Amino acid sequence: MHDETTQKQNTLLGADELVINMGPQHPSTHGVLRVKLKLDGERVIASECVIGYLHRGVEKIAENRTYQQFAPYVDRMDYVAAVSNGLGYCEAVEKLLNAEAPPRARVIRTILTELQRIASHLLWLGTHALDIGALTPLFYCMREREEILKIFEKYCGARLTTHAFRIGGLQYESYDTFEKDVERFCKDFERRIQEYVDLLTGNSIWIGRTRNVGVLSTEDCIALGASGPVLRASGLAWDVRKATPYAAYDQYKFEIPVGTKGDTYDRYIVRMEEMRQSRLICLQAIENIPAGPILGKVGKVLKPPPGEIHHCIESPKGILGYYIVSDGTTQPYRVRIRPPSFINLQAFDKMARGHLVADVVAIIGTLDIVLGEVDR
Amino acid sequence: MMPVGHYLFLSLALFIIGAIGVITRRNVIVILMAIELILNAVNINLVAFSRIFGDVHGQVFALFIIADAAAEAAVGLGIIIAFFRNRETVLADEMDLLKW
Amino acid sequence: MSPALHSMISFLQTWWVQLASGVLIVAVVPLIAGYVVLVERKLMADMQARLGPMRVGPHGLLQPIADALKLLIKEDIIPDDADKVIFWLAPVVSMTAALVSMGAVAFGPWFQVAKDINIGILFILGVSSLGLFGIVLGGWASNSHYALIGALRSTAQLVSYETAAGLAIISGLLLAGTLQIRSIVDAQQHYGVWFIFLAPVAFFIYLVASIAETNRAPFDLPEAESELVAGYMTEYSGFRWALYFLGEYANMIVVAAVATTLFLGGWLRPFPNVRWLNWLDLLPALFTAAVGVYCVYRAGKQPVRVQTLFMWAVAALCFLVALILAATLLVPLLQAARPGLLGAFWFMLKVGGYIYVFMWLRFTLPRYRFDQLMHLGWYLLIPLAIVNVFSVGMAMMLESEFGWNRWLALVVTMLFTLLAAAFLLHLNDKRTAAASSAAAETSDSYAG
Amino acid sequence: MLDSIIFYFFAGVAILSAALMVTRRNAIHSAVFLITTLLATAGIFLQLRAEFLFIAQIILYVGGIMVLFVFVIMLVRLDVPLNHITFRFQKWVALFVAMALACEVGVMFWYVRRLPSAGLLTPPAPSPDKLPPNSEQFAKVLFSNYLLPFEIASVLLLVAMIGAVIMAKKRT
Repeated sequence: MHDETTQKQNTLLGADELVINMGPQHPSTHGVLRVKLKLDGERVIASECVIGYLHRGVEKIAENRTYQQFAPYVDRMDYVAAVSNGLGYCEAVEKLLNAEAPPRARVIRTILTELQRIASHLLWLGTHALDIGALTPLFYCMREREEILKIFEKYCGARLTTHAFRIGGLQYESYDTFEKDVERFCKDFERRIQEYVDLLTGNSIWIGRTRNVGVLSTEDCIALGASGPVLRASGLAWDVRKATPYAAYDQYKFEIPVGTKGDTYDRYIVRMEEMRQSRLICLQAIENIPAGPILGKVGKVLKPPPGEIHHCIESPKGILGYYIVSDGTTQPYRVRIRPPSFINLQAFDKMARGHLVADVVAIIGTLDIVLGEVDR
Repeated sequence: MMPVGHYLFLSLALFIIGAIGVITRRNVIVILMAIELILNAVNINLVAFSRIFGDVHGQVFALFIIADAAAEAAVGLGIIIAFFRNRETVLADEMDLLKW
Repeated sequence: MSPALHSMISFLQTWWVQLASGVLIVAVVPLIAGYVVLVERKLMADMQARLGPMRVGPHGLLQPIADALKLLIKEDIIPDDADKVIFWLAPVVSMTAALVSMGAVAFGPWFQVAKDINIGILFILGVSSLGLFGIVLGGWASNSHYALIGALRSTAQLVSYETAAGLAIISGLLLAGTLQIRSIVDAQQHYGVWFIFLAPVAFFIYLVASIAETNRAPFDLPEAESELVAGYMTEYSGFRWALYFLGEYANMIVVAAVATTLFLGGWLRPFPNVRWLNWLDLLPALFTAAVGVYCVYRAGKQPVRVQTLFMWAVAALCFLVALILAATLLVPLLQAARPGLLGAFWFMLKVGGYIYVFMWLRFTLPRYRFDQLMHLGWYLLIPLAIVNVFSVGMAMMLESEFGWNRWLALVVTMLFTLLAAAFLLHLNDKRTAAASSAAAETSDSYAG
Repeated sequence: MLDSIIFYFFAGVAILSAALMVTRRNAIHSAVFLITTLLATAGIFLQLRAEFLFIAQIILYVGGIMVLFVFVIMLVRLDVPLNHITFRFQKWVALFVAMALACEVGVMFWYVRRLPSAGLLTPPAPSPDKLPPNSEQFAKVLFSNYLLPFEIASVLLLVAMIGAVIMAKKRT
């Protein structure tokens, strides 16, 4: 990631550059990311992300599992947004089978996925704020995330790695007070989100720490393949939910928040606004959940016709793509996953150069990476 | 109260130790520190005599010496930093050029 | 009797109170620091919608003792290439400096170890600044990059903010006209008003600078957990680490005590000279009694019998203290004890309030970045402090030489200070804007 | 009695740590021992009833100058040059200088003892209960008799500060 010319740069007092290994055991690298930083004083002159500490070979495992058996594995990639991962996989296999989930299943999927987006963003907000030194937002965020996880628990019994969806629709019918719970959460959440805004948005220290830090222009984002809030914060209104709608997103009205500068503050604003939009989507969806079956006709043994398929969704972190090759057997021939965190992490070096060590922490936070997904 | 000779002797001892440091050490930073020690030794004399004469003039002088030591430390360390940046050394015998 | 023994005895006869108080400080401050930590954790939990420590003792009241025990029996690790002697020395320096400087602090009109030192406030300032060496040497001796960077950061930070704090203190000292702690409080009694009202800008500067000096958020860069793991303390564990921690909290008490003495009227009650407010003297007794009543109320709600008993014990203690405080007011024989006890109460209350502000800020604000911190210190606080010293001096001159009304002089000069502050802020904004555009350019230059 | 105990304690600490300061190889160790010497000297000042100078020594010398030294030592990482040894002949020069100075002062002591007014050299006993308000006397003298030197000293400090900044600045 770094080139040799940087080593010739002037350093503090002409002494050797300081090389710091941030991670893999470090409080703010969000797991087992290891960043090699070459420092001039406290200024980063080059950086290198060393990944793979959490590699489990998820894609290889897929080749030895049936389509249904593999579904729980994708939950373990981005474990803070397991529902979104599952949605992407299920829809990809459905596409491969030429099947479709019934309307009721699609709406419930949308609601759960949007709740998961809020939960993921809340976790991001809390840890990001903690990295920058604000202790309190983390606990507020956890409080709200807990509400969402309770809804998941009531729905399917699991809180984190939910495996909420099945290929062809849903396994579980929504529970009795599902709509009420979601509605109550959404009603409360408006007020709760204001608390974070009060704590952070106008805070001059927060602005000072995030403005002009880790700037990524639209061109850079496209060149590096960055997606999701990182891309939108640079000013491009690209969202898979609008571009190629999946699940039930074509039925609902929502806006794509965009930033202007593409710095850390813009990404913060964009994610905050996304949480509000997700809330609106949830409110619209529970208004009218169509009746009907929840599981389409896909059969017990899945044998997709030979061929290949690519399907992507807008996960909380960005574009989550599944490329599946079928050879007509019950097991996929090859599964390739495009994890948004992995691709977004590429931008790290570009964002970090010339900044201080403290900014590195802010930049890791703002990329919103989950190492389970980066390493797979 | 101690006779003043004791203070003079203490001051002398510190002065000599400082002088030895200045002469024998190669590290310029330590040489600077030894100079600080010498200045400090002088201060003891000033304060001791100020006590004998019962006024504070000697102490005022000592304060001036402290101010001078601060100025000296600032400039000296500035020079050392500039030198270290150019030559990557702080050894006195490697400072053999007047101009760099 | 030999002369040596004789002089020893006479020495002890003269100084036994001081020696005993010194021992008391060394014995009690760690305990107080432990409970300050508990209070901090409880407050933090309260502000963060959770409960905090609840397991050890009722409402976690014995948690500090459990923590101390745990730290005592923890394995003591010294890194391989560390400079062992300095590694050992550094935390000791840090804590000693804090404890020694506490010796000059007057907790109420009675309790002060080093009574009557003429340079009281300078002594506190100077000795507590020695704690810096503990941090620097510890960071250096650990032989770790994180610790070294933490140490370098803290050196720069503490030196910068000590300047600002010193200048702010000078503003207060100008008003008091003395360095002696007792006389500073007497001066405030004489003026009839706390110095915070005469020099609010100085108090504000001191507040900010003292947070930075004690390495508390939002200025806790030397130990910024998310960046430098734990800064200079990264390699420390067990009891050495506890010593650092103790030093830090003792330091917090010291700066709070300085602020209280200099700006918040020391052990004077609010409005010390207003006669009809004399009923305020009853407040300490009422306050402790109220705490006792609350404990009685909570005692019934405790889940375990031991906890109920404990609450009753705490309540009894509170009532006892309240009784003593009330007795000094009512029983003529005990009235001699009144100023000491009431003074201590007010002093502790103010110190507690000051520390509460520290904690509150910590839970609320994000952390500054190092360059922002230095800019805040050098571009805003220090110039403002200099201007403020000038204007306070000006006000005193206007009053004494030109016969102005004191308040008029103070208000006029304070307007001058605020004008300077506005100008500095304006300059600062300009600088930030320029810096950010420069930053945008540099990041572009890396694009290729 | 107490006075002499205090004096001998601080003097011993000062001389011992000064000697260690000059002989330690590691610059940081030297700095630590210099700090100890300076603190011991501050103690001597206090024993001489110069309380303002005592605290000035701690705040300025220890809290200011020595922090600067430690900072610079840590900035220029010195591990490599420390292993070099000193020149041999310098030791003899140092010894010679030390002997010369010692002789000079020895002669002075010997000469002083022969003066009739030797009693001048014992300071007056301090007032037993309370220290005189040293800071006030100090300020009065400093700002009346020595006002001009005071101003010159402040200009000196300013010049030194500017000089240090310019010299330490990165040449770009």
